[in-house]
Amino acid sequence: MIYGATVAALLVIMGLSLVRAFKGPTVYDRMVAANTFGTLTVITLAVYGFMRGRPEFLDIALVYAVINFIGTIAVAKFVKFSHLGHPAGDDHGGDI
Amino acid sequence: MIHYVLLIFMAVVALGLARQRNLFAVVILFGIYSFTAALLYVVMDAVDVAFTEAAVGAGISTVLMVATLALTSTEEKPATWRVCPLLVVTLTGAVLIYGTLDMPRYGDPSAPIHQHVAPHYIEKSAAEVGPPNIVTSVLASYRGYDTLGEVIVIFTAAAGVLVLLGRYRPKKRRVPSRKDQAVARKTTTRKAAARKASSP
Amino acid sequence: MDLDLAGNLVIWDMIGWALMSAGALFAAIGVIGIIRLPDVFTRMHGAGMVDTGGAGLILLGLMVQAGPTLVTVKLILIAAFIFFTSPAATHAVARAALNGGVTPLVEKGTDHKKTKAREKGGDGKSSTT
Amino acid sequence: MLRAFSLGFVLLVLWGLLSGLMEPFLMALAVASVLVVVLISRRMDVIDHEGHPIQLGWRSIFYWPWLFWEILKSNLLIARVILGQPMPILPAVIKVKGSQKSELGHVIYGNSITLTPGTVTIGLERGELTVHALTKGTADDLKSGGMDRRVTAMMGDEKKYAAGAGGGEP
Repeated sequence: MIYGATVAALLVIMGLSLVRAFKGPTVYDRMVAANTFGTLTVITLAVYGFMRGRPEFLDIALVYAVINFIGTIAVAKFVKFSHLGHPAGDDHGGDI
Repeated sequence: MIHYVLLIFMAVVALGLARQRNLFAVVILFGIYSFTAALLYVVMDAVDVAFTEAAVGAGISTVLMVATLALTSTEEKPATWRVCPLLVVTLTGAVLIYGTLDMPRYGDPSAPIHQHVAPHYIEKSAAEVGPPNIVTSVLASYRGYDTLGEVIVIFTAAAGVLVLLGRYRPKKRRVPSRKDQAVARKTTTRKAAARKASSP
Repeated sequence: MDLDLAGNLVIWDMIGWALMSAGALFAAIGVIGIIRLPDVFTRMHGAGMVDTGGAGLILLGLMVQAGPTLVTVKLILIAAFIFFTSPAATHAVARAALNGGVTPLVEKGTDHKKTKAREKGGDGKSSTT
Repeated sequence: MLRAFSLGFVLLVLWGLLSGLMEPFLMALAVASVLVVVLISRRMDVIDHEGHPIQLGWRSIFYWPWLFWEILKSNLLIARVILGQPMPILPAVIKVKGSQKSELGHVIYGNSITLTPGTVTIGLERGELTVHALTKGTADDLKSGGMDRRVTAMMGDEKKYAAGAGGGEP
């Protein structure tokens, strides 16, 4: 019961983080949102495993906790070193 | 219920992907798409597929796509309206949907795929192989070669990650890369200054 | 390795529920922060809330529910991974943003040295290597 | 050598905890893979005071609960800030000096700063951290140096590992 409620809440929160991933405006905003989405996926997996009474889902959550980091680092590293990270939309990098 | 929410997420992310012009943003959204896909696999009880999706979809494919982007440009060319690609995509989609019409219901025990070798695995795997988990014995013994291939894929992913995250000792730092950085920094500074001058 | 979901003391269930609700609340507020806050660097604070308060409390709640089993150990490992990787990922994004020419939005009138230096110098990249 | 043994032990315990099966065949596989990993790590030269910091020992155990408490407190603070109408934020970029001797100490300090919401480390160069603070309160809190002292105390005697001239940004 509580697990179901938590999973539902987490799904709503994931949907909210998608808003930032779409709105941008810079690539970095999307990266922050994607990283958050990954963390939320990990937690959702863990809670979902409890909800179904199948704790082996935790192994996947474990793999995801590692992979999420790798993806963010990869993007950040290449953005940093190849200097390709221009603001996606307008020129005002930080404004909404 | 959770299926539908995740499917809606995937559809929304896919639409956002199609509309996005900046290719770095596309890579990042692909990461989100892959996360959602793996979550959906777990919800549909395909735990091992979710594992592979986690390692390959979110990890190595992000790295590969970003590495490709480093070689090309980050901005997609302005879209031109073409009928042919739209036709191809629509047709493929229609064929795929038509293909699903013949499939048995999800989780149907009388489906053909559950009649062939599955009963044998369920009855004999404990005696023939050993582990208490049937999926484990299928993956590690009955389909050993397949799993070997998968493990090689994941090993490649790990190797790529190690190359990416390799530790730089100060003494091993390459000189040209520093120079490149200095040059690039100068240009970005100039760009920032120009941007500042142009904006009111 | 079975989950002790029922038959436990009710008080522990209550504690677990409270922790999980609090974690979900923190995660929600963090994401609201990511949406509301004005620029990349401030949004990172919201993301930090999801990674620490949200994830930490929910995993703690699950640990309380699972009791002293192997499941708890795995939960601790997940929490440890998130706690070790989250700052590194945040730092990587911040460095990438600085290198990409995004300057942190700073309120006028803050009396910090760095602010004045940037207003004089015209760019926020004096700290990059 | 001590570090290699300690790493092997940790890996073996991790294997046991993740698998939960204690059959002789599987344990033999565990020992074999742990040996291979430790040998490769030795060859790669990653088992040092940074890769496997056992010299921190029990002091780090006392540091964690304090850090968790700090994280919880600042979470509540930032939650109130985010829900404020309008948001009472005063973003600022400040520079603080870490009093730790080694690079590892600086990194631990920087990561602790990032883990507490309200402050994010955006630069680290030769012991000087560039920190983005969300509100004036968090900035002042950081400048008072409580966390710096805690981290330095946890690091203990780290002269052996003091940062060389080539240190700085990884």
